[in-house]
Amino acid sequence: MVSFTPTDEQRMLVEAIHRYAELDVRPIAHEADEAASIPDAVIRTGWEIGLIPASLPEEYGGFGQREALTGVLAAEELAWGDLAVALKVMAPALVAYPVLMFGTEAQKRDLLPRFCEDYSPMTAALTEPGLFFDPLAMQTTATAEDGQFVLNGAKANVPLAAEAETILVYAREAGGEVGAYLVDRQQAGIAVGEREKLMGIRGLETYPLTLDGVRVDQARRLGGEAGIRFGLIQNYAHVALAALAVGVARASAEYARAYAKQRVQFGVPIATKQAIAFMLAEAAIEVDAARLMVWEAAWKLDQGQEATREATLARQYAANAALTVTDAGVQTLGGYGFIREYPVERWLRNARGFAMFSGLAMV
Amino acid sequence: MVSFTPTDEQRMLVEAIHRYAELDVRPIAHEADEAASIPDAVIRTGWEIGLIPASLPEEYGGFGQREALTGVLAAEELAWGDLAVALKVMAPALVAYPVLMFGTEAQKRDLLPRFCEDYSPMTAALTEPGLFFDPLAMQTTATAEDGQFVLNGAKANVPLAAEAETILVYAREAGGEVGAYLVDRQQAGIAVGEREKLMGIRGLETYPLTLDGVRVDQARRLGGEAGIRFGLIQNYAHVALAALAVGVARASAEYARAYAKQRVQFGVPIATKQAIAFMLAEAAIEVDAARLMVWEAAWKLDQGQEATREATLARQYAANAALTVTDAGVQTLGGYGFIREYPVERWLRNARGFAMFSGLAMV
Amino acid sequence: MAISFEIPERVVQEQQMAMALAQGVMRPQARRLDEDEHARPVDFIQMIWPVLRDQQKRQLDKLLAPPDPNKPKREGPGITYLRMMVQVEALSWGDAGQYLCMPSALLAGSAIEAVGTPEQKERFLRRFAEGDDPKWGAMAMTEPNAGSDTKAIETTAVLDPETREWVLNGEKIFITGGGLALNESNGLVVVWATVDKSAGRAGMKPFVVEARTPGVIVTKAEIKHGIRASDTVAVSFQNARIPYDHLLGDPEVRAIDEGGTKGFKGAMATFDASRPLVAAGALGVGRAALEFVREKLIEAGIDIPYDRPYHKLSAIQRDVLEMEAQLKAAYLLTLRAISLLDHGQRNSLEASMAKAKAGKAVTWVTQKAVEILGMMGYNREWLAEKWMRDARINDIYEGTGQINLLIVARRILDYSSRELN
Amino acid sequence: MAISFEIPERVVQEQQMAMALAQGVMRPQARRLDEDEHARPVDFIQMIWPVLRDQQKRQLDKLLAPPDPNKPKREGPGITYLRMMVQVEALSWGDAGQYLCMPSALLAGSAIEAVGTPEQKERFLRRFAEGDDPKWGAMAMTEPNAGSDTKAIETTAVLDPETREWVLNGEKIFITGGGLALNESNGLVVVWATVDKSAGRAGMKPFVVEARTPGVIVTKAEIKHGIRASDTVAVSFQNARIPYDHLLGDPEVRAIDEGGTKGFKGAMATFDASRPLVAAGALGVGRAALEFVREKLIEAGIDIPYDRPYHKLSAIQRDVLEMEAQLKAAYLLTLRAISLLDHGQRNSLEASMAKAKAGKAVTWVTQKAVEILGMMGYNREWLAEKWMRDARINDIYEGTGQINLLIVARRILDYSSRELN
Repeated sequence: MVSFTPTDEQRMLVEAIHRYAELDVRPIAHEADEAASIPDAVIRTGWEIGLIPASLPEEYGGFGQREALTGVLAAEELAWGDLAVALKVMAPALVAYPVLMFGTEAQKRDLLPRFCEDYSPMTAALTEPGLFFDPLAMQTTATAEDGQFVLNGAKANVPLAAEAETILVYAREAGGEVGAYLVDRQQAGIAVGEREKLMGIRGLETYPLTLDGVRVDQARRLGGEAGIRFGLIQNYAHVALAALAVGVARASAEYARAYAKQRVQFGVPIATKQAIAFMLAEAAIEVDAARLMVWEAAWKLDQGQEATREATLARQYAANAALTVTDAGVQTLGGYGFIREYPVERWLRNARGFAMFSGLAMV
Repeated sequence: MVSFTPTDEQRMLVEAIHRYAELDVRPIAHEADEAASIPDAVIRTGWEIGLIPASLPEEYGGFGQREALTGVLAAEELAWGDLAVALKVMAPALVAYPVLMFGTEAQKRDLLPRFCEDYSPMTAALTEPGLFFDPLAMQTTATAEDGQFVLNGAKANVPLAAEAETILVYAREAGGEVGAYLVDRQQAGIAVGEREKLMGIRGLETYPLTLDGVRVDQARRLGGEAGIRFGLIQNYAHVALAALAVGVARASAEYARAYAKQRVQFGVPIATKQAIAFMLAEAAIEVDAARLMVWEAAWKLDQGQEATREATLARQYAANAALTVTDAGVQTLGGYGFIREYPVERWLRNARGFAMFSGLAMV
Repeated sequence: MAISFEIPERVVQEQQMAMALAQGVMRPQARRLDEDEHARPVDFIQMIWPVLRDQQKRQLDKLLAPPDPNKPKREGPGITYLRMMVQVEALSWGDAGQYLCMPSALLAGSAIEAVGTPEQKERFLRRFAEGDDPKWGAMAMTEPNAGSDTKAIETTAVLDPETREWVLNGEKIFITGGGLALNESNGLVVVWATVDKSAGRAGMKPFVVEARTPGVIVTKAEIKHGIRASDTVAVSFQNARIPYDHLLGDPEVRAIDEGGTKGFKGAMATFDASRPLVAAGALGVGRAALEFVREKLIEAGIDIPYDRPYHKLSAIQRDVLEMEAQLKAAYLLTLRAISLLDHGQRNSLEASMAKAKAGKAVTWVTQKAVEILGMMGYNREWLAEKWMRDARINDIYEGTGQINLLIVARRILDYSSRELN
Repeated sequence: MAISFEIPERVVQEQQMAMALAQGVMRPQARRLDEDEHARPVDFIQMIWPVLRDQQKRQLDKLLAPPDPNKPKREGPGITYLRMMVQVEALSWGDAGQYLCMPSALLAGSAIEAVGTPEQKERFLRRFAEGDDPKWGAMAMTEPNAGSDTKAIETTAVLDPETREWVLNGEKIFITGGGLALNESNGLVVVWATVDKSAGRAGMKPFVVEARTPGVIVTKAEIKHGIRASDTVAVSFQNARIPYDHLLGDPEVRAIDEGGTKGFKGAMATFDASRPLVAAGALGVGRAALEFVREKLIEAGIDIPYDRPYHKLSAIQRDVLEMEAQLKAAYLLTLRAISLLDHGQRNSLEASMAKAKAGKAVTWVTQKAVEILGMMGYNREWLAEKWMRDARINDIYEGTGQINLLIVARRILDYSSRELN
């Protein structure tokens, strides 16, 4: 039966995240962007909501079950607070969820309980440097050698690479398939480069990474012999990014709406002018449309159905919607939209990334 | 020195065409579209303005000189009246101007004087049937054989093919270049198919055509040994279509503007509502922008400068503008926009063709 | 409750049946009925009348049945509107013009159901639930000077105290199915007229005008850009007399603060159902165009991949992906508006969102389809150009895109129509 | 006259010189000045000051020279604005933020030229035409409660009859170059203040406030989305006293029908020149982004063909062609608005068209450039992301896109600002 009502549990979770986003995240978001650093306390508070433990089964120390739908509801709300904070709080999921999905029993037992403790940065390395990136034509390789795998290549845009203990490295294998390898950051052959400077998500530390003959035991190949279904991981990643894009767009749409109602020019609130009112109406429609596409894709994933089409289209649509809506937010604020003390310009900078981001999030 | 003022001669010509478009063309445009037939008298009156003779040198019976700028001014004004009429009145140019540009002296002396007499339908066959058409990968071939050329292939969207005496057929030659051949419609091997039924330009007769071993004397290859510069012909054709697109767009923009000023809803003219007013303002901007692109490309052609970039961009921009502006015209008229007695829906149908039309016009 | 996109099996089956009809009966006639503008889709009407009649009989009987206190009230949401959405979408996929000739009470039915007395419902709606001959209902609201501005209507209804008849005078235009309802069947039209011009909206009342009423003249069958198989007429009322009890709802003109616009508001509330259904019709046309484009591209060896990045897509591939995304967005907004109806919840905001989005998306998608198919898209040999023309009405009727955006804006900004206009 | 797009050789040469400066002096500092927000573009200022100073000297001397009846009035159009357009475009190509730090009278100069007496012109403008130290002029119009609605300004100027000084009080924001004009050079700011609030626009007057005037306090240097090298400040006037003859134009408050808004209209007329020049600046940023994208694509083996049909283009190729078309459209609209100025013709409609189009086109083009370049477009290593941020102001300042569309609409519809607002 068709329904658009979240469960009570989901609603409570969203409310909890909303409180966090409003009370803890929004107040520091501007400063975190300027200083390119998010206060540890804010990340810890976000972590304590327990999103990841609530998604892991009890046998691995968690207290629930992972659902993409719950994940996207959470992601939207986090990103409504701030995208950089959302990506950092959720970064451990980049390892936790692929392990949960495809890990061998040993890998699960080894790793999953760690996600039920204090926040500790974890990350995955997917994107590669250069103009164009196509995950299906990855340049980083994993070669079997003496009963081990040897990783070679360069990665970019790896969040938290300088502090994460474990990095999940995606690499192309002999057969052309993509495999994932649990790598220790301290291992020989891994070099973390200088922190990247991006237009948006400035609070999040991302780094380039080189892998020069990094040797990995067979036991550290995610999924062991069976490996992973990279396409499915990509679908979850697309949906996650799409949900975050909805959160950013919604933040801007709401802010612009409130601003337009109180900003008086020519004797009336600017929201009473059709040019502004229609821009706000279209923003509202785009946010809702993008969210529904995210929900549908997540629902299909939860049903175990093939969802590549839905995940890709949701990702594409939400990325566009985020750009359009945040751009309209800046326009609504006029001169103030251009000033960094107002959040809309930050949301525009963040939103422009969604068409390019890869492997930065997971639900 | 930069200037946007036509010469006095050009202004007089445009005024003459405007009178024709307003008094002769507009009144019959709806009926011609419904009946799929333009009254001969209207074509004759248009012909008598003398556009083509005025573009041909005296030695060939004309009384002037061809200029692309004059051509685009004329084309816009004709299309403002009606696109199908404009294409039909101007169809002889499809033969006249390529002959003027590249014809051998004999070809010019043979053909050009005919364009200074009464209107007689002439045409060119460029487009080919099927989903996609790329003039640079033409399927119709011209093969040298026994001192003649043999043409084989199929063409589509050939205006006036059933009545034109002479058809200028474009075909790929042995070296891969495109050549043009002056073919007699009555010749063996030429079959004109059933008249095409299109969404727009319904007043204009267009036909498919097959060429099955059509033999052409060497003297009928346009330009003789030297041949033609197909790219340059294409540039003139692009600019012509772009100018016609501007005419259609302008017709719609003006009509919608006048309608919106007199249509009262909620006690005020709908033009006083920002949603409508902004649509009209954007239409005005797009029409002007497209026209300026057409003018620039035409000016470059007249200067003898390389203008492929300008001609292509003008064509692309004007085609988009025509669609956007005519679609906005329909929207402005609301329910009336959907009724065929109002011209805006016809302009929308005509406008949608510009992205696809090939070889239908020449300045 | 939980978020779900699961279409019940029963609805899926009905969808398949509607698609079979669309494919087998409507599509073969689509081109002919477009070219031969005022011909009727006889095959479609004959095929669907018995189905609709029996459906309508069940609905009407249920509507009129006395409440049974022993029967437990059904729990949870219904699927009435979902079934309609799916049907409208499928039939519009077949042919939007033919679909609009569906023999049923249509919008007139909604109005009668919304504000008629039980006795009126029986008297006016029974015809749509019985007999061998199809019947049509229609709604006459728009006038030459009252388009989006419905409160500007000038058609008058004056009570003749002697005969206790209403005397109608005026002009109505853009009546979908008006010819079928008034001239070609024993149908009826719900006509909005004012009983008191000075009272504004409170004076506007709906009247049922039956077929063959003297003084009711179909003056014109419109020739249209698209949906040419659909019957769109103008009707002139020249001292047309109708019985007193053909007025639906309260005959008194009450001040607005006494709920005087209730009847009018009831009519407006039918937009909450009709707008998502118009959106559903738009979606059907959009899907037809998209599927056709995909099919032709595949024949030409061009696939539409979902896992390829921007820099590895062709211009056409990227456009087709965007077409699909736009349609999906419009579909989901429509599904939400429909689902709210089935859950018995208010949906005016969501209905206008769906309508605005679908109207715009489908206009763009079908225009793009014509472009992708090149001159074959522009040729009347294929249906692509027809879909472009058929689609265009969706951003116009049942409230233009502008009107629907205005409604969305008012709701999200919490503005009255006086504050934002 | 005949239609012509020929840029005179002299202007082409100046363009090349400006491009050399843009490339050699501005570009190398562009990233640093973006990151180190409130640093000044010292290299650029030092390099361009002597050039501008000498230009300004020639202009000022000509402006103030007594008319020579024997000298024949120059025939035909000038090229003053075309030269400015070309220069602004090229310098903005170099760095839009640095360009805005150009040491000259800027908008203050336009106002003084438009309504100042010859004596005022000499007194206030001479500084921009002499000396080793660069000077800046600025315009202070916008206030926290008066953005697009310029007539809502609240800053007051009260005449102290004893000292015959104007006493200014109020807050001005978004003053481009205000810090450079007031604190870092012997510059000046033209401040709009009202001498009579009840008189509306007729009460609004421009006052020249010189650097280091007591009571004039730069309260804030804004931190911005883009054009970070540009100096944008807020200024507070706290009983700032300025001499009586620092008021430009007529000190009397005249009713509107006596031409009382002439001063204000004079200021508005400067928009006719400033809007196309802002558009020119936008075009420079857009061209920078487009050229960079092309360069990177060519390095990656991707060409941008002009003779290939839709179905043979990649998504990126089609996007780049559209970027180029949009920029060209904006360029030509701007060129037209500029050319009208040089021909001494009214251009308010064309100026607003150019501004609206350029602001929107360049916003889109630069956002697209970032997308095409992928994560490298998003990275601060290259300038693409900076151009996206720099471009964004162009649809906001000198009238937002909405304000300019409104002006276009009024003019094409022949509506007053009361009829269409």
